[in-house]
Amino acid sequence: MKKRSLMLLASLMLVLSVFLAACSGDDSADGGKDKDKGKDKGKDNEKTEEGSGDNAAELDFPLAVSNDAEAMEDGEMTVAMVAGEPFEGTLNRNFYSGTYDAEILSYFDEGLLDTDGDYLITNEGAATYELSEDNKTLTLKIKDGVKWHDGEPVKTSDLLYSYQLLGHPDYAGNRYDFIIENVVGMPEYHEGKTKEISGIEIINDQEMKFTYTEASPSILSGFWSYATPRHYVGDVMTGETTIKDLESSDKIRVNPIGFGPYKIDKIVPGESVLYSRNDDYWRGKPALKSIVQKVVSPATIVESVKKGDIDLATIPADQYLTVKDVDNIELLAQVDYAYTYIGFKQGKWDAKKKENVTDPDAKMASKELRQAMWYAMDNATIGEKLYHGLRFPGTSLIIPVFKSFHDESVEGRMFDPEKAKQLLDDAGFEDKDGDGFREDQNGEKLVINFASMSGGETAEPIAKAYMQNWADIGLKVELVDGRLHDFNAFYDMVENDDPKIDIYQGAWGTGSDPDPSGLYGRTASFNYTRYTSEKNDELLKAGTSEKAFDLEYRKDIYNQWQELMYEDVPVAPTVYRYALEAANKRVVNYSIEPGKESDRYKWGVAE
Amino acid sequence: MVKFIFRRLLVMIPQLFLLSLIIFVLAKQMPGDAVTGAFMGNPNVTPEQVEKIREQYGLNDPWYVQYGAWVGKAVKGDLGQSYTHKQPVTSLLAGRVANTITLSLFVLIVSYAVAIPLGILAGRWSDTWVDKLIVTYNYFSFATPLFVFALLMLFVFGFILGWFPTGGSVDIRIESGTFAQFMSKLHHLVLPGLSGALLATFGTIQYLRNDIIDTKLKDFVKTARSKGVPEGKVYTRHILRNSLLPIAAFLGYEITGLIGGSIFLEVIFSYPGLGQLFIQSITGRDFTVVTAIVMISGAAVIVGTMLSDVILSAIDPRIRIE
Amino acid sequence: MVTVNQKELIAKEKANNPSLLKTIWREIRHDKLALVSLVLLLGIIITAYSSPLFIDQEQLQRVNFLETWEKPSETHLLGTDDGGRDVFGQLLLGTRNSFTIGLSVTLIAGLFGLTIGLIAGYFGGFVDNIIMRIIDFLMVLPSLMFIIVFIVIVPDYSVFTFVLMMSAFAWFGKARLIRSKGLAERELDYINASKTLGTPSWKIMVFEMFPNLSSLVIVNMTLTLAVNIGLETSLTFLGFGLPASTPSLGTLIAFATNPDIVQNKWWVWLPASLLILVMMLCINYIGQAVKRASDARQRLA
Amino acid sequence: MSLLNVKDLQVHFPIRGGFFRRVVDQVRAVDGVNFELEPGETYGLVGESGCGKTTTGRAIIGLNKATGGEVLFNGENLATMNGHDRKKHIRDIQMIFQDPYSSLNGRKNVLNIIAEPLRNFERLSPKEELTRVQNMIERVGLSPESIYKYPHQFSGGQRQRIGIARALMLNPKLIIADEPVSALDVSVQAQVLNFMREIQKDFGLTYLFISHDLGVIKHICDRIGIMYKGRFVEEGTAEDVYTNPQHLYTKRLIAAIPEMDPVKRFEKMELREQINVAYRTEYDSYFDKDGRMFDLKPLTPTHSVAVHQGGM
Repeated sequence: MKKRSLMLLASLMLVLSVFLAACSGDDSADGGKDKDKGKDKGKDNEKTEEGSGDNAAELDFPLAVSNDAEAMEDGEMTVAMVAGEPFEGTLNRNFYSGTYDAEILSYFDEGLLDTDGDYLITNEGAATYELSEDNKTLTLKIKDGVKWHDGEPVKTSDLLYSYQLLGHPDYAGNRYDFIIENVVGMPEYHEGKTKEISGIEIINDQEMKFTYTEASPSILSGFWSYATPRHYVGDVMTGETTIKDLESSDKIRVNPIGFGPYKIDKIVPGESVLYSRNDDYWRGKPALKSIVQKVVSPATIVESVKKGDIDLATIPADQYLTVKDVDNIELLAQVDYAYTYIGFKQGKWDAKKKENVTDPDAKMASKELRQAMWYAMDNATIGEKLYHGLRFPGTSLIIPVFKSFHDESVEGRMFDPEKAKQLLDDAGFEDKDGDGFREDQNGEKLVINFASMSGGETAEPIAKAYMQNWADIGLKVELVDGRLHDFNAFYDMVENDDPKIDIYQGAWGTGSDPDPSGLYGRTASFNYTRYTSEKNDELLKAGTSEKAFDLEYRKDIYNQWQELMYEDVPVAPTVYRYALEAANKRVVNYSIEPGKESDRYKWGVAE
Repeated sequence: MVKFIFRRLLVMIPQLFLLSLIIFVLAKQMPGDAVTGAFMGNPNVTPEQVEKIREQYGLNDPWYVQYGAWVGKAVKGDLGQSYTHKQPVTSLLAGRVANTITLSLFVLIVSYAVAIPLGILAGRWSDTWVDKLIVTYNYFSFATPLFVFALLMLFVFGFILGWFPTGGSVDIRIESGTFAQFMSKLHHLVLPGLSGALLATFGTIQYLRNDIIDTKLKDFVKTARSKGVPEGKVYTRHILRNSLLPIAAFLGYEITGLIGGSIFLEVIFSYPGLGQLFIQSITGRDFTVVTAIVMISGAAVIVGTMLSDVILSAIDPRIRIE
Repeated sequence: MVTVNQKELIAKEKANNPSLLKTIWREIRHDKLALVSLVLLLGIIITAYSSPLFIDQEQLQRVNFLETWEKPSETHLLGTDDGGRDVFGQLLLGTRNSFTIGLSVTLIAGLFGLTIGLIAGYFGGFVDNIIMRIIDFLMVLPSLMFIIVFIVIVPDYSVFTFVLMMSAFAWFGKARLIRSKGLAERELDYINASKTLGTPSWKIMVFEMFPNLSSLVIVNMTLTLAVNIGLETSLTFLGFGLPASTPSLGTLIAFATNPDIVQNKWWVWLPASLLILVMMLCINYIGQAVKRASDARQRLA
Repeated sequence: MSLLNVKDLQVHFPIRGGFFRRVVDQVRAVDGVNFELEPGETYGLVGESGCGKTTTGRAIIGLNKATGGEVLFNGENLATMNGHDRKKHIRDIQMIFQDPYSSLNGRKNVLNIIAEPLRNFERLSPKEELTRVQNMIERVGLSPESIYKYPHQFSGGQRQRIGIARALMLNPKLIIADEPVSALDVSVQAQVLNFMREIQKDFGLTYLFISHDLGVIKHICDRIGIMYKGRFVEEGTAEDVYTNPQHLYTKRLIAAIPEMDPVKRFEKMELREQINVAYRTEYDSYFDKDGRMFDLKPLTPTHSVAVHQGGM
């Protein structure tokens, strides 16, 4: 299964989006955030927003199913998790790591705060929130009648419990991040110095207060609002159980509970999950009587969908042509929260100083060289021919999904080999020895080592195509070790700044927070290219400053940042992608539009 | 006999020990670890947190320290913690082992059920069209890569004809513990099982056919015939008794093949078992799980070969086990 | 002294008792199936190995997204793959690579297994005991799993390393087989005779024992040749195949991972599958003839 | 000086058992055997199967390792020599094997079989080699074209001649003939035996002739040693042993020779009866309390017998 690694990556990105999607946020309180959205959320037949105008492919997918029949009383639905491997089954928001676990979680568990189309927290969920004047205190109130599947009411102490778990010294998951750390008293608690988190105050069973060290707009997109049923899973704080026992306990793996629209009836480990309706769901009675969610191999998904075995499924992009003409389904798609890019290694991670150090003498240090390489890549052809338009050339590092922040004036560097050659000529990269390849500015032979990940049938031809593109402008690019590397081997080399690598092809899931400092900041270990600049530091800092609660200000900062990235090219975005989903025509009320998560309970099937 | 089994089990200990050492060291040599990439999902995680987790799982220790810790626990029956699955390896495997064993047994039984009659037919009527047909089938089964055959079976019987489910091990809607559930499991088993079994017949058919052809020419068979024993009886009483015997001896080594085959079957038919888990753990660098699965497979082979020897000695008086 | 008449007799005897190679050839000639197989196999191999003469590898490997998934036509005899590359050319190169791999593994593992097996079988006793303990242990290793782990570890993954890895797990089965037959041979007096004649051990192993095991070895080698070609293909399917710069039959067959390609893009995977099938059948039919040649009772010729 | 002097030769095989397969006991296949061979004589080693006579022969030539004792060949101890030194002497001792079928490698033609010892010890051109082989093959009575034939194309007697030819190629001094005719038809046996006698003269050979068949031994041997359970029970000239057997076991052995003369047949039956009675009554004089034989004690200069110290 060559696909595995790509799927893994895709999964990670999905995890990210789901996970951040779930992190609720505000908007109404702060006001105006949502106003520039030029679309009417009410309609079912919305069209996908077309990224950056002319660059986006000429595809037109709906975001919601068109069947507007009444949902059948007591319908049953089968949903696919498209995977070549079993799901892991760590069914708790604090601990899970796989995408498929996230998919399962979304059926039976939800965040206390709902999110809107920009993944910012709203007051539409099971709880409401209010932000103080100085943006440093968040007060959260749980609505009446929100009950766990076992009938117990959801209490503020359950949300506190999640924070106690995430910050616990024994916690080994990936959700202890700077947004959690931003809560006052959290670092002390995390180091085991205190037993209390001083920044979280429980007022009563339904009301609590969070105090933050720094005001940051990230709170609105990164607020953790998933409660953990303390009474059910056992309390780590009283010593009733330990983190390790909790992670592997049956309360999480066999019969977990939440307060979502569906209850878990049964799990066949790694294979399928059976849900039944949660009649006490706080929003109302869910439409379906039961749901089966099962793992279906990507090799057979299209056939299964065609046969009608599966009502909902994500479709791998390389099978788009096959699924396009299947007549019992409808295809939905939206631009994914991800982009693929070519990274240019320019330095090293300094583990002592915990920051990126750019090396001005690095092989890829020349800005012109990087720009030229971007110009040389024919991404439009790849998108059209290989993905039939499901991918299209990327332009900037803030993806078009972030309508408010994506800068449409940055047009990226479209395929233009002549311009690339010109740039190289001007910068002094010339073929002096006549072997058909350019030497560097000092006349030394220039061989650029390119690392790329295996995975998916398309990984190999794409890598090959880029190398051809670069050879066409006279750059000798060779594959590291002469082969593609699997996910772990690849990131092991990239993370540790393996000197074998000069450039690499990676992909980022951007999540729902537009703030790019986690990926491009001076102190970000994920800034794999090790690109730094003072201007960059400045802009990134400004983007999350208290001032940035002002949307226009933040927008301006991010536009400047995108210009900077366009100019400096630490990475060259290659393609944006559509996430494709197939829904059987009998499915009603189904939408993949961001912010429509709350409608899950309405999903149903018609006769 | 008891002594023999006991001794073999005793020999198993150093073998497993060595096996664990080798696979442990090798697994550690794989580039990256379980934490690599696991944090990519959240760019807001601090590098300190990542390091802390490596530390917590002991991933920064030299391999011998890690191995020492692992062995210390393993002798107590604790095979460590799976990073990816966030649970003890033993409980993780418990669920999968049953599936793999079921699948392997099914493959084994069906392959014998197919191979033995065909082998006998081909041997008895060697060089007739029956024989030629069987031999050709046999070479086809030998030459066809398992995954191609499994995929074709899946498409034909799963999708085009729709006779069998196309993935998974059981229909979740059916109540646990009922007869219907058992039938559902069996139904799910048919496609992967048949795909595996029909390609696993090569050795047995080939062996039986050759051996019967050889035995036919032997003196004791000629004697039996000249005494006027009817042809049918010559086969059942004289030839088969000798020829079927060594098949039991191959059993142990069949297991190695079954384990390899199960990887393909489980991946193609989304049948959650050890093979599928192995591939998942390799890509996820879940070292503890990789080690445990290899150990289990090794142990299965050891027990299988021992079983062969026991069966062999039980039915063949010439082979005595002290 | 030798008379003229006797000389003729001698010459006649010489002709009547050909070497094993000649016996095999004679046997193959008498078995139409084997003969056809041999001709076919030779044809395939010669075509595949001479393909670099008329195929430009650089050109063949060039990705062209304007020509992806083209149906067989005059320009592309077997159509193109997902990168717009000519399948026919890849089939030829792939056959060459796959066959080279299969053959190398068979030879390396065969030679190594044979040597170890002969040593254990010939000396018996203590030496045999040590070797067998080691082999017993190696037999326990789930080889497919180990090969996968090795593939992940090895940084420089090429035909060469691949062959080494596969060989590393293929030899001990053979060694075991040779050894058990060798132990039986060892008891026979011709071995004792050689010992008393002062023949060195290695010579006894190579020139006395080995020829008596050769038919077994040849039959076993033909089978493993077929198995090894298949294994390479299977690993590619699991995603652990050779780098794409080395086309193999496996990389072509492994395209068949979803129904669309299986049904609608058959030209990519089917020819390679058929070719493997044909090659394996050929190898096996030839192997059958060889086996008969080595057993006088079954000879057709 | 005698050509071969075997002193207290012992060959033991370990028996393994128990949980850890340790050596728990020994099979004493040859347990203290002494005899001497003078150049040019034929010495017969007789006994029932399993008595250790073949093992004795194999230990002398080095196919079995001697556990103890000495094998002096021309005064040098072969038993303790390493393989390298032994090789210098090995060409002087050759062996003829019992089974003419398994002792010839079926994959080699006669030329290669017979030339094998030559190739080990002498560097000859192919032509010289061919001449030597052809001469030898004619000497043993086979036609010259036979050299390109394979063993399976010959009869048992012919094969044994090939075996003999092979043994003779290096002009050895001592030939150990291990039941050389027992696998052959009776009609062929005599032929081969006569042939062996013939070449003994021509090549000046000394034979150690191992057989279970007293008739054959009597026919060919000058002196005879009788073995039982790994030890000698009696040793003497053929005359001594046949006409004046002393040991109970020897008597039984001789009594078992089939009698052709119908008149004597009845006598023989009576003799057997007597011996059987003697076996029950006189057991203690021949075997010690462990059932082991006593050491040989000379009766006459040529005749020794294994009896209790006190005599008969």
